[in-house]
Amino acid sequence: MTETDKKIEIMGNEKPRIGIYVCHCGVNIGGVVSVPDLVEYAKTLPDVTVGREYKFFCSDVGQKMIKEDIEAGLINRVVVAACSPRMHEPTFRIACKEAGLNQFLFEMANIREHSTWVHMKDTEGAYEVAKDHIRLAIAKARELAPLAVQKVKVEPTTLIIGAGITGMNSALNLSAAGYKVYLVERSATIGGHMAQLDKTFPTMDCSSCILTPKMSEISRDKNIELLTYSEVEEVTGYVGNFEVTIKKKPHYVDQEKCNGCGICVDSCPISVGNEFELGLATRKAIYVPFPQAVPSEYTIDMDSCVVCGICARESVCEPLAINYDDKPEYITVDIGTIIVATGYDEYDPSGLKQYGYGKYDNVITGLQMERLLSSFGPVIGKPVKPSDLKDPHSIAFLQCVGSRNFREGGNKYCSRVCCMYATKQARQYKEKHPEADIYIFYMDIRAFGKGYEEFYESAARDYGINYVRGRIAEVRENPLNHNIIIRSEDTLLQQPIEVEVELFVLSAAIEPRADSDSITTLLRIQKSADGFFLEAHPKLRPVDTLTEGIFIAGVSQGPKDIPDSVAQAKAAAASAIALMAKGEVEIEPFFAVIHADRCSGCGMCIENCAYGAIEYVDDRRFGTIASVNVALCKGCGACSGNCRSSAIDIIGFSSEQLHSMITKRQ
Amino acid sequence: MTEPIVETKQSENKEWEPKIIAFLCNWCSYAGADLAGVSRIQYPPNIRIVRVPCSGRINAYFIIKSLTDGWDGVLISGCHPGDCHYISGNLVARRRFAILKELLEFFGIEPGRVNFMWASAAEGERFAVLVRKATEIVKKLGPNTKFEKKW
Amino acid sequence: MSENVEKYIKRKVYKVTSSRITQKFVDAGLEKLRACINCGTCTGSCPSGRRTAIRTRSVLRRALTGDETVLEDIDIWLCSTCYNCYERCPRDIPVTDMIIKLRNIAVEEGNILDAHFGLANKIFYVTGHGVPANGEANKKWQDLRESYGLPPLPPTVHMHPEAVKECQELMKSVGFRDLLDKIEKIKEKEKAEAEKDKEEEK
Amino acid sequence: MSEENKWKYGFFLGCVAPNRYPMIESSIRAVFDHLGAEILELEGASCCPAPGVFRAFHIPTWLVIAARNITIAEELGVDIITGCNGCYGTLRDAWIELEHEPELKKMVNEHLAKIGRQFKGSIEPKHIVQALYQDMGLDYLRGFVKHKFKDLKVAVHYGCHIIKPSDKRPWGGECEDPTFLDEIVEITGAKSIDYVDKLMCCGAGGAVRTAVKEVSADFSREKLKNMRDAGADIIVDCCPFCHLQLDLGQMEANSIYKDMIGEPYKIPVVYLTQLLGLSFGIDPNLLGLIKNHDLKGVTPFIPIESFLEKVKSQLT
Repeated sequence: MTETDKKIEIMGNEKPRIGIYVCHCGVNIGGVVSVPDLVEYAKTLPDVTVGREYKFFCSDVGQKMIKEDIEAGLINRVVVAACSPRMHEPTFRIACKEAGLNQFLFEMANIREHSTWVHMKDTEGAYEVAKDHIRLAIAKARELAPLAVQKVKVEPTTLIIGAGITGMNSALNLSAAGYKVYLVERSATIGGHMAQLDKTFPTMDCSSCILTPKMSEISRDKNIELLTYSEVEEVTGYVGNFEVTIKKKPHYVDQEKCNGCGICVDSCPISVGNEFELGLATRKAIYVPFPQAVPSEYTIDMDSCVVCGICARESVCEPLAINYDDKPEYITVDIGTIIVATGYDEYDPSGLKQYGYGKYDNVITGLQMERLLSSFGPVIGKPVKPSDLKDPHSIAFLQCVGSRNFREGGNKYCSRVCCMYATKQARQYKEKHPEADIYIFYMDIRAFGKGYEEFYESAARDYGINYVRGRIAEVRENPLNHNIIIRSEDTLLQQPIEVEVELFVLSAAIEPRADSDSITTLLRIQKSADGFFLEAHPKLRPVDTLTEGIFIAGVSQGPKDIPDSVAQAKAAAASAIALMAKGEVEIEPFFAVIHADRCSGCGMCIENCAYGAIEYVDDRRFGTIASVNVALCKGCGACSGNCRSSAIDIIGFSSEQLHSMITKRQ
Repeated sequence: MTEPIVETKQSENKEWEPKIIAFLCNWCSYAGADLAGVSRIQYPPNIRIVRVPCSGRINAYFIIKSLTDGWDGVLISGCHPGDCHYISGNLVARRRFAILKELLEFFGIEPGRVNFMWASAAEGERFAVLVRKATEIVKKLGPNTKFEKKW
Repeated sequence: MSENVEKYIKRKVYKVTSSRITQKFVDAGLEKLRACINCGTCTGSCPSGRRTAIRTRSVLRRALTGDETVLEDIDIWLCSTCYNCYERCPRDIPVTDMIIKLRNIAVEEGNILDAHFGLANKIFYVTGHGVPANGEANKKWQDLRESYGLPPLPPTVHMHPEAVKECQELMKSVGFRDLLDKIEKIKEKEKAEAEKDKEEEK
Repeated sequence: MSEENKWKYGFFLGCVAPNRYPMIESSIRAVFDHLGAEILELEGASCCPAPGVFRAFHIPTWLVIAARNITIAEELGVDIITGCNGCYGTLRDAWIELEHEPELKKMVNEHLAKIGRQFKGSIEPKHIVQALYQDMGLDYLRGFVKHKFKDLKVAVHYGCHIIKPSDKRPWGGECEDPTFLDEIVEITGAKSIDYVDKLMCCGAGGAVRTAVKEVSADFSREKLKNMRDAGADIIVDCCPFCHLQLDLGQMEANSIYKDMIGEPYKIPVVYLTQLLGLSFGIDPNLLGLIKNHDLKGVTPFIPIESFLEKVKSQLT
């Protein structure tokens, strides 16, 4: 028996002496219910030997009060009635541990989130709830048992899903710290949306100039295993020890043989809409997404390919690299940490029929405008009206299309980048066409970033861009010239106005990926109400998820601009490194245990276990019974819930503990 | 050791308020209840929350025991189907409660005293709505006296 | 006072007078109005505002800030209830319903046009139709009906005097009769005052 | 008829159709009869009451009287059809509000109890267009088309309350670009032309016409201009009040806005079932298309003879 085990055994046999600490949490709790009364009440409960109140128990001083009681031998169980355990359980566990008490002899009563905050106007009700939550926590505390922490190794390898500017930055940081990275990207190139942008606000540096060097850096990096045209198929395991299966989709082109001559593209008879150009140009069924793509690999899009066989001819493909029978390939890798950086989709404004997108030629989205402005875009950086391919003499931008819209089909949130990108696009066009009339219809201009307000001010002052405060009501097309006639209110004039422009740009919202559910299901992470991935804490754990070892970064967590995305990318990399640098991580020893004497060997638990953690063993005394493989068990309790003979228990949420909470009521 | 009898009956001139025990899974519904708190969404003070790892942890015994021990209602809430942190614990729970429902009715427990629901970590508002609904139902059913000892 | 003082000094400072209307909105369950971000989608969508002085957003803004003069404003009667604003409001505010509610509040205070009052009091209350065809004055419409093979009067309240009674019973029960009587008194008083002013002027 | 009793409706007449434009009433009766739908009378029904007028005066009165009208159909156990957008707006909005708000329903039934009625919500108020398009369907209607119009350019006028508020209408939330009325019109061979601000209001509703006729006339003036610019032969609508505004209002616009208009407007205004009926081969007399010229000062004010002349050759 080790020293720790001995200690644990002693602690477990002691009669409970419970200390109850009721936190005021400033006025969050104390302002709604009487904390002294709660303490007095708690002290009447059996085995409670100490009861105290304090403004903030999470503070150093507060923790010290608890530690002193432990060290003085007054208590051997700690119950803190305060906020959610999801907030401060780790804090107090560490405090217990530092004072020499087993950290699992601690319990929390959530009287803030679950009482004073949700019953603010019903102080009596809040008090009753708080009382009961304290009583329940004390009941559970009485049944707590000391446990030995489990330590597991952490594989020094990170999986990054998505290779846009966020995923790329995380990858480079991790690699620089010496960790192996699997960078998985589902499209045929890395770079993400940033590769589609022309210039970036507010510095006006060319997007490609700052992005493409990073892209080639990624492709050269020995620590980064770049898997483009690949998707994560399956993730099992837990923090430090994930097992990840990645599907490499077939290119139908043997990359080993291909010499990148491009003759196949010229010879391909099939033209389809080019996704990278957002339908403003076409591509062939065999293609490279765009000239600077990394890796520069040819791919056949089998949804459009008619397998005519032309590209496979030796006269076209001299090295005979075309392989129509190419099959997907699956690889399985051991992963310690995961970073999700899957980015966003642009909102499709065709549902807002009053704006004519999809109906009138000269109505486009912000991202399409970006391609028109791009020097390597379909019109080489000289935006034209789609109706006649001539320079527009007037352009109107409409902000908040699909953002700040509380109607069905709209997004309630602000997309955070549109004010600036519209201003940027307007300035770019004005630079080339100083005579053009540019209008930006807005509700509020949100120029919150570094240098943004200055950028906006200059757009109005130096460039003469007309900012009109009003949300456009409707537009119609002038049938003679395909101009767009806009109806709006100038809310500052309090007048309805009509403006005719030649090009109408909808600053479309940023939306969660349409298929982001596949990620939440794959990784068991959550989404917030806006559909973006949910962070563990909005302020203090912005890149963590509720699942340990999995981090989120960039726009997949919520709309943000490039600087913020990169900041999160680096934060997520740092968080992953923090886990991996230690080489091991402590996990809660909350597993299923089987009481061999009660097990009837029915096998129900084996069927219910999603992890295959239970198997039959032959017991010398009890015959064929179930047995738990602790390495695989996650402690969910699905087995225990179905056990007819109550032979399975879950450490940490034991039947005794739950039972004590239920029955302490008359 | 004798437990003190906790006073839960309200004074006579006040409307009777049911007490409902709520088993919330740690990953979705408990977080959803936290979000309701953080968002200051108000709901009636009738539930007492017990955190469990997964709705799959809750077996028939806990539910029946809660009722025989005088809770007026039981509420179990887990992740939405497909969102379970433990892959399928919530589905195991769903199957289990579908069967249990009939058993409870056989026992004479009114349907509605035991509520099974989903609420995700992002659904603070939904959580509050469901609690309001469950409270209303149990309030209508009146105090749970089926298991009171009459001798 | 010099002419220029009259002409140029506009000392009017806008005063938020009361929250009476706002409270009535809230009482009617229309507190969504508080979420208005003044984007102007309603005004821009309004076909009436393109030819009249109604500015939907301003009307609601005035109601929200408690400017009771909005109740006397003819503008609120120039909305044709086309529901464009209702459909497009990004804050999901039922704008048209708000205007209707505002009109209700105005009517309660006696702010109703004579033509509207007459329509309610002399036609709808009496006949049960908003556009009736009964009586000698409407003979040509009865003839027109007959010319298409229809009976001279439709099988509505026009053919059922007891149905007219039912409607009147309901209007009494729901307080419409009292409202009409109240307005009639207000209107009479206003008329008397106007005549008095005229006399005095003479 | 084999289709008899397939559809049974209570016909809510309203005010303007029976009392000013009886040709609308008779054409609806003729067409629905021709299509095999049974029409029951809602005896003793009153004004719906008009949504822009009486609802704007006193919402509870509007709700209670509307509920009374619905109870008449409930007693017969049939869905309501109405040919009027205003009546449709009132009956449908009231029906939905009462269905969704138990407190309102309780209030309304307390009043109705005094005249021995009760609102149950057991039947649905429908527009005749809804009955034609959703209950019967275009394919069914096509089967009745006998004459196809050639070179007939129709400016379709939806009106407002048949599509809005869209959350209380049966068109799947569509209110910016509906097509159902155009589709019905086009089964007759007529061409529904696109014109500027097609969905714009006629200007009559919301008590505006009663308040300031000149404002309503200016709405109509704008609509008529857009229709004429697009080359419309006739206007087809599905609401008697819009019909009145586009017919009588056309005369008013011609006189009030003479200077702006130039050549006076004289676009015939045809109600949907009049057009359908003609195409189905129903006697124009039954459709109220043949005017008795002995009657003076009656509707329609804009002669429709040019329309009849145009299609005459196609009706044989």
